[in-house]
Amino acid sequence: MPAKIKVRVLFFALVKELLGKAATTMELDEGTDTARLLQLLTTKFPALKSISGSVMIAVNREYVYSPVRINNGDEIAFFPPISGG
Amino acid sequence: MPAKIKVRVLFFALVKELLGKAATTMELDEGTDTARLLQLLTTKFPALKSISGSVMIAVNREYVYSPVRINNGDEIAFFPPISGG
Amino acid sequence: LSSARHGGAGVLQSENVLELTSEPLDINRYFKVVEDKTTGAVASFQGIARDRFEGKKVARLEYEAYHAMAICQLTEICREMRMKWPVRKIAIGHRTGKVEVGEPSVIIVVSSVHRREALEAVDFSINEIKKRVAIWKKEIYEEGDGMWKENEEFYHLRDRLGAA
Amino acid sequence: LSSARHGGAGVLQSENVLELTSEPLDINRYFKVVEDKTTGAVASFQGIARDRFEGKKVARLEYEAYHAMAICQLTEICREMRMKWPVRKIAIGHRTGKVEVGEPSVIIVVSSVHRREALEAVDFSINEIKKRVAIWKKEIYEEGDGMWKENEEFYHLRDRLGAA
Repeated sequence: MPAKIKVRVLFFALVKELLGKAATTMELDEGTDTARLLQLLTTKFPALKSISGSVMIAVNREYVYSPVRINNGDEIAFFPPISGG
Repeated sequence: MPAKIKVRVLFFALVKELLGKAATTMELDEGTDTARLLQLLTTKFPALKSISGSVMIAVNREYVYSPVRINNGDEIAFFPPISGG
Repeated sequence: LSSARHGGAGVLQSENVLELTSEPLDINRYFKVVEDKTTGAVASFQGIARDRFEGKKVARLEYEAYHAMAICQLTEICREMRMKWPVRKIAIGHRTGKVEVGEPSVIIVVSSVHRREALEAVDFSINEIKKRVAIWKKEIYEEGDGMWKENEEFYHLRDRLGAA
Repeated sequence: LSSARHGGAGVLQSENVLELTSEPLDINRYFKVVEDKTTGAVASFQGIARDRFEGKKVARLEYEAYHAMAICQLTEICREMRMKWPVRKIAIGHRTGKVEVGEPSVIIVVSSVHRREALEAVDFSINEIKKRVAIWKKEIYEEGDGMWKENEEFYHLRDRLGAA
């Protein structure tokens, strides 16, 4: 069995609304990447499916534009396209 | 003898300082143009000679960039390069 | 009122004032902040909550921010501004929570010795904010429904960098 | 306080506020003037009296205007702004007489529905003012002497059009 890592997961705006929560802590298999985490979340929260094509991901407050490996203690955020200003 | 016209002549900034006055009324021969008026003023106020190369002229509140004929009642202004803002 | 002053190496990051706040923004406070004896120019931009969107009457806006990420991004935008232009001081404020129609949602004030830098830096920074800072806006309509908006500028950036 | 509101055909010249005044300029009054329910953007520029010029300490500035010509020119600049961009309201104020270091000598505030217009219109108008509006600035130095300044932007224009 792979070792486990623990991450803080944050949701904003429409993603937060669809999931009904702003944050959660998750235990993941070591080696999990951001694409896999989005899959896991979509399974757990089917409402996410409706916008999964446009969901943005940030790891430790930096956008990631392709899947990256998640490390223990990372802060992973999921959110829709931004609209500040 | 040519007919006479009467014009209002205004001076601003360094031109006003050199001439020691802000405005004057002048009687000119009909047909006088702005270049001739500048000559007349330079004769009357020799101090003007020091900056005559950079003096700007406006007729009725519009810049003129080459000599134009002056009409009775015109407002002619002489001033240095601008520096607003 | 949450306020952050950021120190950084090389550039005068201490001369940036960056705020994400649920309180009304006060541009006069930012004008004070950018005052400086060597300043010859102060440029500003305010984004104001508009009263309608495609014919629908907007009752108010609601902004949400990923605070920690947004402040990092604003700090980075200031750093880039200072690499591009010799600006003196920068103040940027963005509202969170409810914003009434007519109120500013974002204010940028920049001072510099000559005018070009301040004008170009303000223009640059509002574009960069729209492109990448982790803030979201929901329009609440008078009929009671609402819609999360998406900045076009963000898509331009994302298309260049590739989707997640 | 000398104030002028200009009506014009075709463009909303009634929505311009143009002032040449020996009183301190108040940017908040201009922000009020450009308020509008449809406004999504307010951009501003302030030119500030600086404390030194090429190492000489400046005690204050003295501005002189050819009022009637300057107001005509500002009105024309507003007309051109409205031809180029769909801006909502424009407020431009310029000081005359003594201006202390740190005080604004010129303020421009423009509102528009979207941000691009207001930002570009402000940039355009300060450049046009420097190029052509009949206003003169004298720097008075702490040593007591003074110097009438000349805008570079004016020379660029004059070189294009030919000297008088």
